[in-house]
Amino acid sequence: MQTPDEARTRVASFEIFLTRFLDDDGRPLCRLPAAARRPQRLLHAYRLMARIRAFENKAVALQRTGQLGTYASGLGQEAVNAAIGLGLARDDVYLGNYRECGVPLARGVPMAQILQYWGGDERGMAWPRTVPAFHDFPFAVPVASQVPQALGVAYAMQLRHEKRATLVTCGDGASSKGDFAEAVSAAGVWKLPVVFVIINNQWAISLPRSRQCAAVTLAQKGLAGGIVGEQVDGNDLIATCHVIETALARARSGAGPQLVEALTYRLADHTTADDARRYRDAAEVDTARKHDPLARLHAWLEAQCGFTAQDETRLQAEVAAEVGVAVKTFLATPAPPPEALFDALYAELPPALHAQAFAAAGGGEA
Amino acid sequence: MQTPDEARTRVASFEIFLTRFLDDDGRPLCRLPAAARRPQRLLHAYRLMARIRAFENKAVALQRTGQLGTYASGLGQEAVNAAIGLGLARDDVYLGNYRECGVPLARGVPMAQILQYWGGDERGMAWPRTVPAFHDFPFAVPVASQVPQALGVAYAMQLRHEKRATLVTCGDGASSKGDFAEAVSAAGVWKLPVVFVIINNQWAISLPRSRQCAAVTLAQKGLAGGIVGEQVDGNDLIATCHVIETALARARSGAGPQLVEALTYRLADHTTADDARRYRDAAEVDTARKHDPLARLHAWLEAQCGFTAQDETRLQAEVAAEVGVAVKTFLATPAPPPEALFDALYAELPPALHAQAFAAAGGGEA
Amino acid sequence: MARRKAAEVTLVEAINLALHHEMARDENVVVLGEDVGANGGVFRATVGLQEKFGPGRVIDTPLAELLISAMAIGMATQGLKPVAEIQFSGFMYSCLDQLANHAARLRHRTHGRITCPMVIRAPNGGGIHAPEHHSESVEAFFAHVPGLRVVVPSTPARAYGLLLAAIRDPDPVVFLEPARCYRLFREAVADDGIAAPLDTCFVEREGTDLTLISWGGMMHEVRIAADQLAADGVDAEVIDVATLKPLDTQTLVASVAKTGRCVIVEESPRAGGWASEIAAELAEHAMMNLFAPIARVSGYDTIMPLARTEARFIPDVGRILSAVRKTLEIAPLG
Amino acid sequence: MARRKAAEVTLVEAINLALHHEMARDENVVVLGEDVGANGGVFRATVGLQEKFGPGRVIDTPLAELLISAMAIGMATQGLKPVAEIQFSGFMYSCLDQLANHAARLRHRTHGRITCPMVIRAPNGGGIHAPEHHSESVEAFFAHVPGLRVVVPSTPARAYGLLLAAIRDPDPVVFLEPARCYRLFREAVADDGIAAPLDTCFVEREGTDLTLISWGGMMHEVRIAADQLAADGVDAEVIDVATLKPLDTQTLVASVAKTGRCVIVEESPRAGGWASEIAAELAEHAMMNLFAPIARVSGYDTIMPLARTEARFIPDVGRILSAVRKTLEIAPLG
Ligand SMILES: Cc1ncc(C[n+]2csc(CCOP(=O)(O)OP(=O)(O)O)c2C)c(N)n1
Ligand SMILES: Cc1ncc(C[n+]2csc(CCOP(=O)(O)OP(=O)(O)O)c2C)c(N)n1
Ligand SMILES: [Mg+2]
Ligand SMILES: [Mg+2]
Repeated sequence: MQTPDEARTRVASFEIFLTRFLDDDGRPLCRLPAAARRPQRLLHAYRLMARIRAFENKAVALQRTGQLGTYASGLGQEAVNAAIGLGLARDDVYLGNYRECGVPLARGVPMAQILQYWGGDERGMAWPRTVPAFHDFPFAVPVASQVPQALGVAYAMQLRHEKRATLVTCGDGASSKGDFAEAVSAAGVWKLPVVFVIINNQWAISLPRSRQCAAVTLAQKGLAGGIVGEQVDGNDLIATCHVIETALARARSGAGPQLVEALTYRLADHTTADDARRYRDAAEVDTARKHDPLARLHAWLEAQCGFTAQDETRLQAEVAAEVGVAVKTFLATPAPPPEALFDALYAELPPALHAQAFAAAGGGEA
Repeated sequence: MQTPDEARTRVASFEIFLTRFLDDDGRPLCRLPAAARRPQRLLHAYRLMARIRAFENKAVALQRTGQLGTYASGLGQEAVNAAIGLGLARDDVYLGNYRECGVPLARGVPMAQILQYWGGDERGMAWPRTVPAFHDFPFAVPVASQVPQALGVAYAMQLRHEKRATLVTCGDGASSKGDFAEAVSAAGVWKLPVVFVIINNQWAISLPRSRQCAAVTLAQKGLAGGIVGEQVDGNDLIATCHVIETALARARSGAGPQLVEALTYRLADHTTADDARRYRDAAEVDTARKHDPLARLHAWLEAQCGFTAQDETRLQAEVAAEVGVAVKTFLATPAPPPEALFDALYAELPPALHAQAFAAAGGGEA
Repeated sequence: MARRKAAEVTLVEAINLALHHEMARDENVVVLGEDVGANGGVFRATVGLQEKFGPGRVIDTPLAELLISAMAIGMATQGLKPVAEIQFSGFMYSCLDQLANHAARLRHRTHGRITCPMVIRAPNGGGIHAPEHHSESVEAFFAHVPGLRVVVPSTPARAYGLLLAAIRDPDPVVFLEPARCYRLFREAVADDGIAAPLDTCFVEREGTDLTLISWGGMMHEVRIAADQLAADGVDAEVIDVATLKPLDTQTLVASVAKTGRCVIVEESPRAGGWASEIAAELAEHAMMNLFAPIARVSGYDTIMPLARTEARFIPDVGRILSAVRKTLEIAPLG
Repeated sequence: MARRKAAEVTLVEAINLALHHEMARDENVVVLGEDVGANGGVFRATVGLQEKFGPGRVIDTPLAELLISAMAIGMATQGLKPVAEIQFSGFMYSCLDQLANHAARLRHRTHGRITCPMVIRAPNGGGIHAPEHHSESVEAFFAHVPGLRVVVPSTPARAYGLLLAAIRDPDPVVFLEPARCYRLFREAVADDGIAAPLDTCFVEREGTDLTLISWGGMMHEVRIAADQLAADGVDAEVIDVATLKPLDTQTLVASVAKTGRCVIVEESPRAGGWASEIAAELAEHAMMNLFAPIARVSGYDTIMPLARTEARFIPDVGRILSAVRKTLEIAPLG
């Protein structure tokens, strides 16, 4: 007869995969997918990443000179932000957090508005009807709270038999919140058209990934909800585009939800109010810089697409000009008037609030 | 060169096992662990299960005759409740929910007090200092809320280098709540001495397990936190004792947390206020009855330990007598006085509440 | 449905009627929550909906209240009109983060780009001998949140009309139903699809001697108290607040200005209950008309007790009458 | 530490001092929260603690506020004295379920068998130009929960003494620190381990003409207003409520009975704010002594705005003075 240990039956088994196409020097590790070999596309992606980086750097500079509020830079995460921005179709809906400014930038939101938001003016989230991001959610600040909201969006798409997808990002830290787990689990139940992307930048303020969660990968959090989870090198633009496009296509086709863990690194302090030297080694950051997503794609473009130093200079100049204009517009925007407090609070301001609104506008004590 | 799909690296793999020792007719499927072969132990366990079942049946009967409030019967779940009650050491701490009355019963709580609680009297949770359950938590009614609390208990044990364990149960439904996921994840980080037991009775009121979560097993929810997860046939007392004892021993020894999914079935309505015929097939319940945990252990005892029909009759009579005495005590207990509202609200009643307490006691409007 | 005119229904049947009506009228209305489908809701408020409108629009969710509220938000942003049910209001705390940090602010944060027309409903209050944690009164938590509406019906007809209004409202509404009144009495309710006005108190009974203010489950005791007072020759004005937030202070002030006395009755714990908000508004805007202190009759600042003692917690007619008597004594009726 | 006498410290330094003191004095005290360890807390309230007391007692938690509150509960039941930090009060809604359904009731539910001596602290309120959701005022949500204490210090010395008292208290305490005052001014605080009394208001300044009542961050503006009033010959009594729950109504009533006028100042949105509770208590117990309506100066019933407009939301000295003036006008000083 079997021993008790032998009598155990295996009832399930799982594997988690990591996708990576380019090595740190931008050399291919495998034959690239067809889409990834189109130079125009890659140049377009590179330009987007350059725009995001220029924006991130400028935002921090503005904060340092007292012209912007606290800012959470996405430095180092440009590839995954760009991949998401490029993967999303106009009709898809995106929900993300404070550090993912790159996505709305990719989705047409004027730079000046993003600055306006971080400058402390709500109108920075009143995005124009004409941009693809128009239906995207405003930045989520309460960590992970956006994740279960994505399910409602995806549910509406499914109910209406639309071929659209919802994509929601959150951080490695966010994946510890119950909000995240409730969403992943329910997405599996209804096979909703939603793609969860954990942007694992290895830190949640001062907590390193290793002390955030004992799981080998965060991708395996999908298993808790019975959905596919996989890792991608989030600093490898080509791989990330491939994985995210595939996941979005699956979702749109009705094949169900997916979880992608994009491995990247937060090169900046948590925010401009933070000093990461208190809790993380300079050496670690130096190492991480070697995996810079822009450098890697740049190397590929040079090697494979004839991208030259002049091309780079021109690109940088264009991007700097765009940022410059945005900063001017931002700085020229006057503060909202006091009565803005009551703007769009309800569809119609309830009579109960008229006196307060009058007082706030300077009309006398409420 | 490899294709993109071949270039994916496997970074993790997992297996989930199910332990089952007895078949539905109580015949061994493997050589049983030594501890499980001690007839005295098994008889003791069987008696405990019989006590629990008698209690469950009487509680429902009392409710049906207007002598008890709404009651959530654990009918069919006696084996896992008994296994937990038996596995816990006196110094361990248990947290569970409304349906797990079997555990406090096993841990010495007087039946009359459990009835008192369900009869609408808080004093039913003021367990005597002398019983092993003294440090156990009161029943949790907000589903899953007890699970993260267990981490604090386990953390205290770890901090003090005690060789104690915390065990917390919750339902299959409860495993969808964020509370559960936050706890499992954090337990892994600190390797806390905590055992999570999901009592998967296949239903959360009207929602079947299949629509609660798309994961093949609930045990795999442990993977999200990087902790061991396994299944056990929760109607197989011997297997469940083995798995739970092993997990508790691991926890006490400092080897870390574990998740156990005990497969069982809710034979009763959700509560006495529920009518399960609205949403589940009679045929399913009939099938489930064939896996009755008491019948199975009874068959084993007859075959292996010389347990006779007279033994059974005597046991049932003893148990009925115990329940009868408890019911009498319960019914004879007067309602709490009105001022009990203010009892033990704070360590000392703040002066701000004196007037209210006076009024409640009939001394005039607060 | 539309043919069924002015049937005598209970409050919970009126809720069900309104849900049926609105789901038939507007295909964007969806219902979600625990056990709302085949089981028809633990209080039977959603009975028959899934049969009629299918599991796509009447959605049994996994056991996760935060998720339910968050999903409703996501749905609402897409033009659906979700009506989420939380099984008991004591399990709504998990929704507060989503409601306060998101539902209540999406319109404002985006200057109207994204809106959140959702309803989240739950049975509220005690008196039904339910298990622990099933008898909480939570209205004040939600009514403190700017951007939300909080509505509490007290009769079948108002439940029907106010729920329709809540679903049609373009902003988020927390709709708390007095569980104790679910089957307490019947009332003729015409299934005519006519919404009741939000943001307004209902003066149920006019009177000149004092104003009795309440909402939800306590209205029942207040009405009995008013009848007894009438028998004693005291002419009480009775107001059902109905929409707690935003609060129709004007109607309340007008009444108190007329009567000069008021007693506010609520079930929830006293400190920070909504009666305090009403008292504060009256103390600011009607004080000069008051002959007597503003009295509140509330639950105590204790844990809502289990079944055997809950009647001691919930204000009864006796406590209301004794507060009224005290109020009348202080400055005798002119 | 014990040698450091009456140093001039900021409010956040006083918090840190109290934590150091109590962790040294009582080995059962543990600190947990996000970034409280090596990083010393995002406001530096826990700086130096992990170095001194080790990572076992100064615990960096994963990012999960519900967990933090629930863990504190579990720890407290085992005789530890957890002091949990929530990074900003706007992220405390996730804790409400655990606090209201468990922490606040464990003692009562078990008739004293299980107790919950924990503190949960968070920076509260605006005025620091923080990002969205980082400037909320949440005291009223917690103060409505029976079984909790809610304490809000307004000076370094009170922060030190009240935090010690909160940690030593055998019941759960929500401790909300006015972020705006963390570094606003310094005050001499002796690190003498002497706790300040809980459950009592502090009459900071005696006066006869009217009573100014406030707590936390707004005390700063209230003190300036009182100074300006004094310069104008108006003698205001100033009360720092400090413990909002349970509320020391007696001290407030006594003051208002003396002055006959009062203005209550708070930062949180007006409807359902704690100023309403205080106004209600005064309207019930001090009305016959009042010469003028009870005035509240509060934040508006709007979403707490972003940095560029937040100063419009938070009551300023001007708004306080104009409410005072109105109060004084109605019935001129005797
Ligand atoms: C619910 C909640 N808790 C705490 C915070 C404060 N906070 C802001 S960002 C952050 C860390 C987030 O880490 P992660 O999810 O990894 O995202 P990252 O910042 O690295 O992009 C914390 C704790 C918050 N915004 N929301
Ligand atoms: C947070 C919360 N939500 C809802 C309820 C109402 N409710 C009580 S039991 C239950 C189902 C629980 O299912 P499961 O976790 O599988 O445990 P079981 O009842 O099957 O033992 C629900 C929804 C509750 N008590 N708590
Ligand atoms: Mg991170
Ligand atoms: Mg179950």
